[in-house]
Amino acid sequence: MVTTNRLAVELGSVRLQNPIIPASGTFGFGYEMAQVYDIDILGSISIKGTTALPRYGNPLPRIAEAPSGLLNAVGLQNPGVDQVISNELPKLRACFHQPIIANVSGFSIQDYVQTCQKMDAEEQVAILEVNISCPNVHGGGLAFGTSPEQAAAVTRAVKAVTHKPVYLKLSPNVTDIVSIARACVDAGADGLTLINTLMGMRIDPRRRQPVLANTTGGLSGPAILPLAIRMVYQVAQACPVPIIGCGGVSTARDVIEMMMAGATAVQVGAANLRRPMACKEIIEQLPAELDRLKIDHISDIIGAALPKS
Amino acid sequence: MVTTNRLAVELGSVRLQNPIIPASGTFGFGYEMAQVYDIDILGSISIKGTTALPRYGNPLPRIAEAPSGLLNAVGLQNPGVDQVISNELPKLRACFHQPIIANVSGFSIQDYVQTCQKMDAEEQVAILEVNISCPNVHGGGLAFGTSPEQAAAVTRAVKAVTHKPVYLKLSPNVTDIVSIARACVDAGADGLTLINTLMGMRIDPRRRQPVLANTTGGLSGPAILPLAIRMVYQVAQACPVPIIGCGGVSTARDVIEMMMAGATAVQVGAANLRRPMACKEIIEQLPAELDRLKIDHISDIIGAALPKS
Amino acid sequence: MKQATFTLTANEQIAQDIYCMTLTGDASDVTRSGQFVNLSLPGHYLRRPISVADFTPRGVSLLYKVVGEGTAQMASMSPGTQLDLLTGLGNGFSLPDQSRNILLVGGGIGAAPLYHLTKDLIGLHCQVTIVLGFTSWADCFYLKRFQQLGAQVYVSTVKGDVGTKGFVTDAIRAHNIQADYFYACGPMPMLSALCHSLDYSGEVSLEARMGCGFGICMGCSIETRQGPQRVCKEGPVFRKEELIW
Amino acid sequence: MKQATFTLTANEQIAQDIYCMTLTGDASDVTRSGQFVNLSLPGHYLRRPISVADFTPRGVSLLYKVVGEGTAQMASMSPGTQLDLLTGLGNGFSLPDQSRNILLVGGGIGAAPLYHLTKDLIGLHCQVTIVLGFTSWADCFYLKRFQQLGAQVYVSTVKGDVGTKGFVTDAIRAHNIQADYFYACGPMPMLSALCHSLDYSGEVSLEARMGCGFGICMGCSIETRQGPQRVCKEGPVFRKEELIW
Ligand SMILES: Cc1cc2nc3c(=O)[nH]c(=O)nc-3n(C[C@H](O)[C@H](O)[C@H](O)COP(=O)(O)OP(=O)(O)OC[C@H]3O[C@@H](n4cnc5c(N)ncnc54)[C@H](O)[C@@H]3O)c2cc1C
Ligand SMILES: Cc1cc2nc3c(=O)[nH]c(=O)nc-3n(C[C@H](O)[C@H](O)[C@H](O)COP(=O)(O)OP(=O)(O)OC[C@H]3O[C@@H](n4cnc5c(N)ncnc54)[C@H](O)[C@@H]3O)c2cc1C
Ligand SMILES: Cc1cc2nc3c(=O)[nH]c(=O)nc-3n(C[C@H](O)[C@H](O)[C@H](O)COP(=O)(O)O)c2cc1C
Ligand SMILES: Cc1cc2nc3c(=O)[nH]c(=O)nc-3n(C[C@H](O)[C@H](O)[C@H](O)COP(=O)(O)O)c2cc1C
Ligand code: FES
Ligand code: FES
Repeated sequence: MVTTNRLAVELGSVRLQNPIIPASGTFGFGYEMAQVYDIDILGSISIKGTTALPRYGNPLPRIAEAPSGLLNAVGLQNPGVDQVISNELPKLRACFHQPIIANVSGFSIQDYVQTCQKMDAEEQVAILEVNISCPNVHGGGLAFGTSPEQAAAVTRAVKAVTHKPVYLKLSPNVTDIVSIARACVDAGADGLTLINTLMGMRIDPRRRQPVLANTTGGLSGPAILPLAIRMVYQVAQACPVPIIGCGGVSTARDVIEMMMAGATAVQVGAANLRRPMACKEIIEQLPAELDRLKIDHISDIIGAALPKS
Repeated sequence: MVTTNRLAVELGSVRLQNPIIPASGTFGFGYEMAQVYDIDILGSISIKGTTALPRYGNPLPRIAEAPSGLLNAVGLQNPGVDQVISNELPKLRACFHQPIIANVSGFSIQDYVQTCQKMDAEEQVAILEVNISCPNVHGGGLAFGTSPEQAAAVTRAVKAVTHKPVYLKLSPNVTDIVSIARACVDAGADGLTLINTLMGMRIDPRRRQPVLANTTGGLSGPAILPLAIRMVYQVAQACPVPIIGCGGVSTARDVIEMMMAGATAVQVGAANLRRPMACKEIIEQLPAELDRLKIDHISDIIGAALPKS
Repeated sequence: MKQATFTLTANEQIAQDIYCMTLTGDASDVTRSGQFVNLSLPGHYLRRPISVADFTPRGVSLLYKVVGEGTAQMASMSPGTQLDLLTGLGNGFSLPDQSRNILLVGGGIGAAPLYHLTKDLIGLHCQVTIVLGFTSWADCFYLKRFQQLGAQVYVSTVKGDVGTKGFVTDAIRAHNIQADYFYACGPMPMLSALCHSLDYSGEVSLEARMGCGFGICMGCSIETRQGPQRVCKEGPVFRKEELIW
Repeated sequence: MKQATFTLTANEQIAQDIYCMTLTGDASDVTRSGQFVNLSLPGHYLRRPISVADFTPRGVSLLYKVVGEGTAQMASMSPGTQLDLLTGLGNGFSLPDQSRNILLVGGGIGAAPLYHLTKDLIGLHCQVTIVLGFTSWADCFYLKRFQQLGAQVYVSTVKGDVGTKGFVTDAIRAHNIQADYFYACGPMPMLSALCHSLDYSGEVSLEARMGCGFGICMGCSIETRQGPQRVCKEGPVFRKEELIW
C-alpha cells in the first residue's frame, strides 16, 4: 500500500516531493534554516517577499502577540530583487535542490513586472508567487488584492512578461474572495495561494497606544485556520487552477484538512516561528496520519470535502 | 480616588452601571443565567437574535471547535418576536432591572422593520441592535452588512418607525468596514456594535466533510480579538457615535484594550460558553485592573489609544 | 450547574481506547444518573461533555473513549492533575416509582451513564437486564461490574468473538429479552433500531456537539414532538415518544 | 540553536518582582555570555526571550522580572515543570584577548547577562567594576553575587535609599570610575546616556519584540551603520560604534 512517493503532489507542471512549503516571510531565504535541519526534505520554499528596491521595512515593534497567533508589521524588509538574486539565491542553491517559489511584492504594476521578470529568469525559481496584499501607492493606497480589476491588472501585466507559472497570493481582507480569485484566473493566473494575513491590532494598556509602531499588523497562526479553510473551499469550487493553502497550519492534521478543502499544496507560516522544526515535524507525521485515515496517496484527498455534484 | 460609579458608562442617553454586556446569542434570554449568578450586576444584556417569525435554525452539528475559539451555525434559532415579547421578556424582567438590548435579525427590510417596531414598544428595551450579518433573501443572498447601500437602507427603514436608539451590528467579513459604518451613521444610526463573527469552516478528516451541517459557520472567541480591536479603532476615528466593542473579549484587560480602541461598552460572547461566570469575573476584576493602570473612571479611557488631534 | 476544580485520583485503561477517570471535588450538584459534566482541557477552547458513570457528593467517575485530541489528552493525565468541571448538567434519567422489569442497552462507550442508573434501579428493586454491544472482545468493559451490581448481563459483538454475533438488537432477540421499560445510550443507528423494534416505552440519552453545555447557545437544539429542545438542558435524556426518528 | 526540553529545578524570588529560575537540560549550545534562550509558555503563542545569566553544558540560570502575563506565569512555576527552550540564540559578548580594565553597567534586570560575563572577565584576569542601577533598595539583587565573583560593585538608585542617588551615570561620575572598555545592558535611555558619556568603546545588549528569535522573520531588525541587523541573530550585543543613537 505504501509507495515511496505517497506524499508527492503536482502544482500544475511543478512536481513537489511533498506538499509542505514554508510560507513567505517565515523562513527567511531558507539557507539559514539549513543549519537547523536538512531543508531538502521540504516540498518547496516560498522565499521572503522581494521588491524591486531594497526595503528596511517598518519601525519596531513589528511583532505583537495574539491568542493562538501573532501580528506582524515587518513591512517587507528585503534587500531588493537584484541583491536577492546575486546574494541570497546562490546560498539557498547550495543547500536546497527542490523547486522554489519566488514571492514578489510591489507598490505599482511596474514594480511587480520588473521583479517578476528578473525572478522568472532564475533557473531555481519554479513558481512566481505574486503577493497582492500590498497597498497600491498609485491607486490610492488600497491593496491590489481588494479589487478584482486591480488584481486582474497585476496578473495580466506579470503574465505578459514571464514564462513560469504565476500564482496570485490573495488577501483575506475582502468581502468576496471568490470574485478576486476569478478575476485573477480569468486574467491568466496559473494558480492561487491563499491566504495572506488578516489586518489586526493590539493596544498596550499601559502606554495607551498600539503595540505595533505601524499601528496595525497582519494576524497569522492557528487563529486564522478556519478562515483559510473556508476561503480555500470557496475558491476551489469556483476556480479550475491549483491552490496553495496557507493560514494557521501547524500540524499534519491541519494539512489534510486544508487539502480536503481543495488545496494541492500547503504553506506553513507562523508555526515556523514558534517551532523551528515545524515543517520537518509535519512531513514526518504525515505518513502516520495518512495511515490512520486510510489514505494511500496524499494527492487522493485534494478537494475531497468539496460538494460532489 | 475610587468613587462608587467608576465603572459607569454612557451609550448616548443610556447609562450603564458598567460596560459589560453579554453578546447576543451567548446568553440566551438571560433569565436562565440568573440561576448561576445575580445577573443584575451586568451593564446590560443583548438578548438572543430575534426574527419576525419563529425559526428552528440550522441542522446539527451547529458547533465546531477552532484554535482559541469556536464556529457556530446556530442559524438564529428563536421563537419569533411575538413569543419573545410575551414569554421571554417577562421572565427576564423578573430577575434583571438594567436596560436591555434587543438584537434583531431579518432577511428582508420588512422583517427588520416589523421586529424593531414591536421591540421598540417594550419598556424594558433601551437599545435596538440591528444585526445586518444576515443574508438578504430579496437582494441575492449577500448579507445586508456587506454593502453600504443596503446597510443604509436597513438603518433608514428602522429609524423611520422607532423611537429608541438604533445600533447597527456590523459584519467583519468586508473589505472596508469604515464605509459600511459611515453609511449607517449617515442614515441615522445612533450607534454601532462591532463585530459579529467571521465566516470560517472546519473539515472532519475522517468523514471528509465539513464538520458543520451548514458547511460554514461564524468564528468567535479570542482568535478574533485583534481583528475586532482593529475595526473598532478604524471606525471610532470615522464615526461620531458610541461603539459597542465585541469580539474575543474574555478578560478585564481585553475590555480595557477594546475601550482604548474607541468602544464605550463591551460585549462578551464566546467567553460565556466556556466560562459561565465570565461576565461576573470580568466585572469583579475591572476595579483592580483600573487601579493597576492608574485609571480613575473607566469612561476616561474610551478612545485613549486613538491618534490625538 | 456548578463550576468547580476537581483533582484526578485515578485514570486507568480498561479496554481498547477506553479509560476510567476518577475525580474528587464538589459533586453536590450531580443528583441524577444520566447527567453529564463538561470538562475544560488546557489548549482547547470548548469543554468536553462526558456522562457521569458514577458519583457521590465528593466525586465522580467518568468512562471515556479516546476518539480525538481532547480525549487523548485526558488519557495522558496523571493523578494530581486539576481539572475545571461544570457539573450537574442535563436532566438525567427518570426513575420508576415502583419496581419494574427494566432493559438497559449500552452501545460501546454508551454504557457509561447506565452504571449509576443500574445502581438506582437495583436499589428500587427493579429487575435489570443489560445488553452491551461492542465491536469485539478487546472493546468490552464493565461486564463484571454490571453483574456485581445485580444486573443480568448480555453482550453482542459485531465480530462475534464474545456474546451474540451482531448488534444489541440481535442479542435482545436471541435471548428473547422481555421488559416493561428501557433505557439506552449509544450510537444513533442503535438508538433508532431500538426505538423501532421495542414495543414498550423507554428513554434514550443523546449526544450533540455542544457550545456551552448549559443551555445558553442553542448549539445543541434538536427538533422533537415538543418543538426544539436542547440536548444539554432538556436532554440529554429524551423519552422515545418525544423524538422524531 | 538547539531545541530541548528543560526541567525546572528552582524558582525563587530574589527582589521585588525579580526571580531566579534554574533549569537543567541540554545547554551545550550555550557558548557565550550574553546569549539568550527563547522559552515556550503554555497558552502563549510567542516564546519569551530571556538572557542566560549563568550556564553549564547541563543547565542555565535565568534572572527575570515579572512585567506581564508570560513572566507572571513563569513566576508561578514549580520545580519539576518541563519547559521547551530554544538555546544558544544570539551572538553574545565578545571577550578581550588580554586582561583589561572593564566597566560593566546593568540597569535593573539588565544585570542578568552580565553575571556569566563577569565570571569570564575575572577568569581572564580583567579588573571588573560593575555599576548596577535600580529604582530603590527593594529592587536590588545580586550585589553580593557580583562581589563574590571578584568585581567591585557600585549601586545607584533613583530613590536614593542605597548607593548613589540618581542613575548609573551619576554613580560612574560620583566614583570617578575609569576603564578601557564597557559592557552594558538595560533600558534604552540608560544605554544611550552611557554611549554618549563614556569616551571609550564598549558593547551593549539590546531588546526587541521578537517573532522567532533565530533570524527568520525579520521581526527584530534595527537599522545600524552596517545596514539592517537582527537583534536576535547579529545581536543582541552590538558595539557602541555600530549603533545609531
Ligand atoms: C451529553 C454527552 C455525554 C457524553 N458522554 C460521554 C462519555 O461518558 N464517554 C465518552 O467517551 N464520550 C462521551 N460523550 C462524547 C464526548 O463528548 C466526545 O467523545 C468528546 O467530546 C470528543 O472529544 P475529542 O477532543 O477527543 O474529539 P475531537 O473530535 O477532537 O473533538 C472536536 C470537537 O467535537 C466535539 N465532539 C466530538 N465528538 C463528539 C461527540 N460524540 N459528542 C459531542 N461532542 C463531540 C468535541 O467536544 C470537540 O468540541 C458524550 C457526549 C455528550 C454530548
Ligand atoms: C534578547 C533579550 C533578552 C532578554 N533578557 C531578559 C532577562 O534576562 N530577564 C528579563 O526579565 N527579561 C528579559 N528580556 C525581556 C523579556 O523578554 C520580556 O520581559 C518578556 O518577554 C515579557 O513577557 P510577558 O509575557 O511577561 O510580557 P507581555 O507584555 O505580556 O508580553 C507580550 C509580548 O511582548 C513581548 N515583550 C514584552 N516586553 C518585552 C521586552 N522588553 N523585550 C522583548 N519582548 C518583550 C513578549 O515576549 C510577548 O511576546 C529580554 C528580551 C530580549 C529581547
Ligand atoms: C513575520 C511574517 C512575515 C511575512 N512576510 C510575508 C511576505 O514577505 N510575503 C507574503 O506574501 N506573505 C508574508 N507573510 C504571510 C505568510 O506568508 C502567510 O501568508 C501568513 O502568515 C498566513 O499563514 P500562517 O498563519 O501559517 O502564518 C508573512 C508572515 C509573517 C508572520
Ligand atoms: C452561539 C452563538 C450565537 C450567536 N448568535 C447571535 C445572534 O443571534 N445575533 C447576533 O447579532 N450575534 C450573534 N452571535 C455573535 C456574537 O454576539 C458576537 O458578535 C460574536 O460571537 C463575537 O464575539 P465573541 O468573540 O466574544 O464571541 C452569536 C455568537 C455565538 C457564538
Ligand atoms: S450546548 Fe449550548 S444550548 Fe446546549
Ligand atoms: S525575531 Fe525573527 S528575525 Fe529576529
